[in-house]
Amino acid sequence: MQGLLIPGLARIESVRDETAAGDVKTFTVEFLDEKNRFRYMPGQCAMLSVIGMGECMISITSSPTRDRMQFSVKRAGRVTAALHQLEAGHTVGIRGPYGNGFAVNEWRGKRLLFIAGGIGLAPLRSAINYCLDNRGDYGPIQIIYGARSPGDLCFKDEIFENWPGFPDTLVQVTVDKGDENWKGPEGFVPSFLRQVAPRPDCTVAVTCGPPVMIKFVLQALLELGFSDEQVVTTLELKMQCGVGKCGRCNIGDKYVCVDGPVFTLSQLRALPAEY
Amino acid sequence: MSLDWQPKIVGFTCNWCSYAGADLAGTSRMSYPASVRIIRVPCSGRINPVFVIRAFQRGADGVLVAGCHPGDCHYSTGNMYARRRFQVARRFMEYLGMDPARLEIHWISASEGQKFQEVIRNMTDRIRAMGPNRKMREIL
Amino acid sequence: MIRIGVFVCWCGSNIAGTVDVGKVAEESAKMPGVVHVEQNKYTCSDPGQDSIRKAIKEHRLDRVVVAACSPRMHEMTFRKCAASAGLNQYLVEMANIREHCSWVHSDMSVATPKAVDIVRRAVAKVKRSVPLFPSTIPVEKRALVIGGGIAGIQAALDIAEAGYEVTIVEREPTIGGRMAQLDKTFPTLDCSSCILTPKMVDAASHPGIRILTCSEVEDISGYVGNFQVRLRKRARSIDEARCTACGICISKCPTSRDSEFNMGLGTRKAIYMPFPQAVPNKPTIDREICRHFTEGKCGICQKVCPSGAVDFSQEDQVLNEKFGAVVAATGATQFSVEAYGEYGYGRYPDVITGLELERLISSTGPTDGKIRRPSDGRIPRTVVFIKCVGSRDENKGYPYCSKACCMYTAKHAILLKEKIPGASAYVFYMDVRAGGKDYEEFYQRSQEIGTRYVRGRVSRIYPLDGKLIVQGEDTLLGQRVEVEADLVVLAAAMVPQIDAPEMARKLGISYNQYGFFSEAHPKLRPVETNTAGVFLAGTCQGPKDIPETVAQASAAAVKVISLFAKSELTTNPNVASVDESLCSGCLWCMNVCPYKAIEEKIITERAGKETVTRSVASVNTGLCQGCGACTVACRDGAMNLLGFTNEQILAEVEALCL
Amino acid sequence: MLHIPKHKLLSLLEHASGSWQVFCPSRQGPTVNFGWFEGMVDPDLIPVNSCKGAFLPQTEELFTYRGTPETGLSLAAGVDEQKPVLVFFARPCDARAFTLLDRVFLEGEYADDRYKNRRARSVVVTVGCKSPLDTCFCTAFGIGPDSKAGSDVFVYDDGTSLYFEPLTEEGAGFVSSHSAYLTEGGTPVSVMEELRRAELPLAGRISVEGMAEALDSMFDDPVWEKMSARCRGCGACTYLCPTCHCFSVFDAPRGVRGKRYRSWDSCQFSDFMLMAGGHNPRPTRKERVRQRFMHKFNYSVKRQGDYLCVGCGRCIRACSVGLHAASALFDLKEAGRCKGC
Amino acid sequence: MNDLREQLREAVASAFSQGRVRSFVCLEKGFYPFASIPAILHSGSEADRVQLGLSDAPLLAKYLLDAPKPAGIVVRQCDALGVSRLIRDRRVKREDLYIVSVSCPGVVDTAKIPVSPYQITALENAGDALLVHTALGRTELPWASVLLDRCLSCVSGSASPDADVVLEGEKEKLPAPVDYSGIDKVEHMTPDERYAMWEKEFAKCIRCFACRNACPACSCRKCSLDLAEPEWLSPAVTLPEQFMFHFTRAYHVAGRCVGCGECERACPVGLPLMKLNRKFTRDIETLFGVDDARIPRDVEVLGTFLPDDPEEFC
Repeated sequence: MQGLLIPGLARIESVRDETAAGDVKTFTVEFLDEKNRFRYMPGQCAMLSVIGMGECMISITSSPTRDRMQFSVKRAGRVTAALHQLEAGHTVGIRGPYGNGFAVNEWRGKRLLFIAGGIGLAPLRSAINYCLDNRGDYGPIQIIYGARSPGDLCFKDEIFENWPGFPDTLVQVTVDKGDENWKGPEGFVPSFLRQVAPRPDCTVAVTCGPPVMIKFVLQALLELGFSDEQVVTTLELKMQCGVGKCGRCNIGDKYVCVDGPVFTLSQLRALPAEY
Repeated sequence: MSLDWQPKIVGFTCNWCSYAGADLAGTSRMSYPASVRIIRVPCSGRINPVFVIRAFQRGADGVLVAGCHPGDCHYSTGNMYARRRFQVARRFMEYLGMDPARLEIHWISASEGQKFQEVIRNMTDRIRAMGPNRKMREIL
Repeated sequence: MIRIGVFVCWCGSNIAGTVDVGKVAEESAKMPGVVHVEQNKYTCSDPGQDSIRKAIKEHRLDRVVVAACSPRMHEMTFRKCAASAGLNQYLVEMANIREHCSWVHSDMSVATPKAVDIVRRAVAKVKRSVPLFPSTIPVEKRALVIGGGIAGIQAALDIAEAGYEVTIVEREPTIGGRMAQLDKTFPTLDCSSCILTPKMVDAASHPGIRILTCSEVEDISGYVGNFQVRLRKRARSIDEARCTACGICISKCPTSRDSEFNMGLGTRKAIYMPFPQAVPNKPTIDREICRHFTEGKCGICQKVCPSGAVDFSQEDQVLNEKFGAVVAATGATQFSVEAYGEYGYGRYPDVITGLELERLISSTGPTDGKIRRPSDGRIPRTVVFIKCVGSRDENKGYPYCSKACCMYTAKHAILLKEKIPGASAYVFYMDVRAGGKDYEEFYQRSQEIGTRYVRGRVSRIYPLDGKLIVQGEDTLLGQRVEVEADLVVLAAAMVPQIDAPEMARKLGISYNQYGFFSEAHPKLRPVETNTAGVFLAGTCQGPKDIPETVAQASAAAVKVISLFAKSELTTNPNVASVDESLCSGCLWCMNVCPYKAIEEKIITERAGKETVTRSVASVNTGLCQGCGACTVACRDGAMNLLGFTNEQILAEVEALCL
Repeated sequence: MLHIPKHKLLSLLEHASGSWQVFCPSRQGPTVNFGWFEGMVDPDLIPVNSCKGAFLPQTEELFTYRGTPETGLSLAAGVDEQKPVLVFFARPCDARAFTLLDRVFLEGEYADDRYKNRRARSVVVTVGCKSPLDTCFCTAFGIGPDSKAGSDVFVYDDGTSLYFEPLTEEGAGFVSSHSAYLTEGGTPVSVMEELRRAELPLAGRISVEGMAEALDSMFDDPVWEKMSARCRGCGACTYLCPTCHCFSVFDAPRGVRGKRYRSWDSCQFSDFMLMAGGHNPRPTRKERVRQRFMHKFNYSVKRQGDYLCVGCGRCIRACSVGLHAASALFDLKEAGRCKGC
Repeated sequence: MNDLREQLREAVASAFSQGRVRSFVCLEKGFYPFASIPAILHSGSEADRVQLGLSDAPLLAKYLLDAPKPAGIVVRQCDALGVSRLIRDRRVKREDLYIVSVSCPGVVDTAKIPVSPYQITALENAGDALLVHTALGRTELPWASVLLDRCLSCVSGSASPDADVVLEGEKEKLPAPVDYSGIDKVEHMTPDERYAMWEKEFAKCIRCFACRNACPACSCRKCSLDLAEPEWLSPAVTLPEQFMFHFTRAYHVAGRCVGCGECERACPVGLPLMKLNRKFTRDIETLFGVDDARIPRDVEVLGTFLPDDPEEFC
């Protein structure tokens, strides 16, 4: 449908519970009307509507290289709670794509280091699958993923089965606190990162997760010798329009919705600390 | 105004007196116009005057607030507060231009099925005469 | 997701006769959140309820709307039904399409759309319902009876008879109260103490009853089933265990003062028993006048006491105890008749009150039962009785009727004639109120024996050589009357104890403009108060005579017993609840709460960088009865009523208007 | 130049309103406010509010819907009046403000269709500011009582007649289509002169010279604390501002149908930035006041190459505690200077 | 006048030096000479900023909410009522406050001065007259004609009773009863006329919440009108919602309004908000026998009742 702020209607194909707590669900959607479909790049977002309740900006968690569009949503506020109420066959509104997305083309030939915590893997997943689907274009891929507990890990099938199956791809998973059948490492992502100590040379480090984690991950990366330009992260702020008009999501003169959500650490340093 | 037009009256009634009074009207088969729709609350002291404005906003042609007779409140004093609140609130709605006849407050006991019937009949007649409420009303 | 099931009931033809049930079902299916709709001939029947249970399971229903009769009829039924299917019973909402629709309309074309609206309302509300869980509170099966008058004694005996512990708290040194001061009782003229003392003794000897005299309630907190009470037991200065009540101490005591029990007509010692049959039958030392305490001298009683029971070192005891229920039987007092200057009470010794006359008539009284004038001890020949002194008089007294005065004045007139043959009695009255079994006959009798009833008020009383000239008007004959009286008796009104309001505040109950405690409902809950677990007995609730008092006392006892019969109380979960994040802590809600159920609570929270403490309202779910008055007093919308939330009501309004 | 006696103006607008949606000032009790034409117009006083509402209404319907997410939905986009918008008696500052709003809503990757539709085919008729208020300081931003930027037609008011000077094709079109009401002849030379010479005392007190650059280093300056201490956190300044354009999007469900609206919002409101999780990047007035002025005098310069203020002075008149563009520019200048020493 | 300001300055300075306060809420010179503005001082060294505020002085009470405690405040009678309102609403504790009260001859409303306020170079209180100095010269205006409405019916010109420091200066010159003629006018209209009038007024309202934010009786941590759930008020600025907004606002301050008129002064589009508040105030006074409902009490008028309260229902 024409109209900058008017979503296209989409049908929920399936809903998958990611976490044991059921606070994260992945929605696979398909537009009812072909012409509302849009092309997007990893790291880009879209405005998801529960019509009658409202909109919220959600990063697209599927890779453009796969056919179905997916969103992984953590229950946080009114809209996401309402979204969690929906089931397969129900209708949502989607408009987008918004934001700059990851510079996956500039990454070509480089080693990639993805560091995610909890739901923070959602935006990275898009990039990861994109790079894996174009495996040849990229150097070694290392994925470090952590969550509070084994039950809080998202995309289990991919992190445990699918991704490790790809050539030259290393997936390392840690949890803050394990349970009886948890065999893997325990500990917070930043400290785990220090142990693993990936090499910085010609590497792009992409991180996303809860603010605290990011804070310390960035520290750790710098200690490991990464430069500000090599480190990429994504930001999240309250958004209403997604197109740089509603005047809400700015940090300094940058609007997260159009200039972000992906920023390099050096870009971030240039911005006032108001997020 | 066509005579078969049925005004929409939202009725807030306390559970112990007025709702029971309406029940009694029913069990005694006392017929009255199908204009009123009842919302049951524990006590007239629970009824927020803002609810009344919301009713008018959404399309009510009249609002009835009913509770136990002063002194007979199941919670001893709830209707006393209701009386004060609505005494000033009703005057204020009037002041804003709402026709006072569109908001009626009555004390209807559990034994006053007949009073309930009369209240609805009279209120409906009055509002019929006035026609649909346009004030404070939103257009969908 | 929200999965609402709607069950539309035909109620045979009761509903289906005037409402197109099929249409209602069809429309219901379109309502947001509704995933299942069915119709039943009789939803309340077993098959009907089964179908609900079945649907809840098959269609994973998490909300149920039953469109049938009044919730006052079957809400409980369907809640139980849903509960038995594992659904929280508070996720059931009824749409009253019978009493409020099919039974009051005849035209299907208007009844049907109305029914649809009513269902839409219920659906909109239930969609916003949340599971609620009644909490249960244990019941401390001990009763506290405040006041040891006939009301308190009766209540205590009845409760104790049912097998529950009772504590009577009496501030005087003995139980018995006003009734103990009376000589005879109307209309039977049997002697007051003859019927009272046995009860006093029963109470004292009952294993389930503990009597605390010289004791008062200092503070009450908590709620029904769980009252925390602080009691102060004033030092009696007597070791009750040792004392044999031989009375030597009393006879030897050098100090004395006017006797309260005899209404100041006689005297008593510093160590004393209010009256011979006092219970407990032990003396008390009045430290205000006892020389040992006032001057540090004396101590005779201690010396003469054969059992060494006198203990000057005794101290007040403070008892903190838990009770499950409280019966207030604090009684009433006598109107201070000084307000009527024209009657000269206080100035003329021979102007006395009814209660003083009781003492003069009583064989245990200061005159050993002989009626003598306080001034010179002469036997009065002419006695004038004036009724409604302080009652039915807005100007000098109270507007209410004191109720017992008419009858006790009639009694006095009769007793006067008995005791003093040939004496003449005049009664100035406004009306004679003799409602009550055998009362009218009793009043007639007082007339038959020659009592002269003069309808009218007395305007002036003045002494004239040894007599009291009583001037008044006979409004029936419309002429002035003047009586030369030897004695004038004022029928003083029954008024609340001066500290009644203070006691009411302790109990968290309300009282009327005069100070009498307010019952929860004047007709339907006459002995309950609006504080659960607190009941009323006797004249603290309003003027009463003895039969009424005793009856109410037993009624209060029954309420206590039925409360104790439960092992624990389940509280109604439809109570007020505070959203602390919204609450500004103005606590205006506290004011409007009839149950003192809202208290201040200090919370600590993170505000940006630092932690701050602030106060918010907090609801005691044991006390809250769920009226919701507080929710409207709350401007910031922090106070809500579970089961009738703002969200729900606003949604209902909208649903009805669409 | 074509002109019309002032008393005939109403009839011209009556006629115009046949084919235009007219947005013009009219007297509302004690004040003059911009609003949709309802048979009244007041060319003399500067309105309390700005005329941004002509293109960015305070509340507009984005779409209406029927159905529910569960049962299926259909959307119908809100439609605008077919008639083009005619803004009558905008002030030079207002007209200039439109050009700033255009950069936000029309330029860049995403054009706002609703704004665009209204703006397209619209005509802005601006009246020269003969008697600017003492709160006016547009000249500080290179605007003046006779500035033409953003206008399609410029009007000179010599007290008895209004002279129409078309500036654009659309403007010319509008004028010619109403030539019936206009008579040819004369140029209001004296008025033009008057406008050119008009003095704005306030503008003398404040200058925006180098303000943007200065602010680059003032994000953490204590001045924000001092300035914002008195802010009451209302939205008067932003809502009356001709350049403020923040909005929010929300739904109004009514049973199985409803609407999605967009409404003005204000960066001064405490929960403007409040996120679902409860985090608020601008928790206190300090951050919010800073955001407002940084946006106007720094961010926008970086983003759109211009200040987001036209010196109309509305915030000066609106604020009940004297916290406005003028005082801010003054305080910020001071603070900047103090930094130097 | 000026020596009163001097006393005030000293009072503020000593409050800090004696460690009685951590902050002080007062008035200071604003951008324009005629309009003093609120200031929150944090040290005695700032005491020189203190002004009395002869004209257009904003009410200060509400700044106590955020001022570091213990907080000092300079109050006139109107402000004293505001402070007392906040104390009754338990938004501030009396013990956290240090109240310096100044008696006040009334505050000049520059809107009532025939010359544009922005041209004023100085204002001078000359007994029964106000001297207005502008570049063009001097105008003399009768005192009564230039005061804020609230001053015309000041609760009492004398300083507030429970102040820590009382600075006696010039007293209110003409406390008169509240003028309800405006209310009468509206009441004499027909319902339709009234509705039309309010429709016109509310149409002007831009929902900026200046009225609410300026009001000492509107001190909720989070205003229910800002809530999304339940939605008492829709953010949509439509006429029905405007009625909802103004009804609720006025009803929430019914019986609590201190009559300061700050809402009206703060309203940028000039809505006659006191016409709403005063309606409640008068009804409450006449119906429930409250004398001067503007004075905050220990029990809210709508939070209590009398057994025989009047009713005009049926």
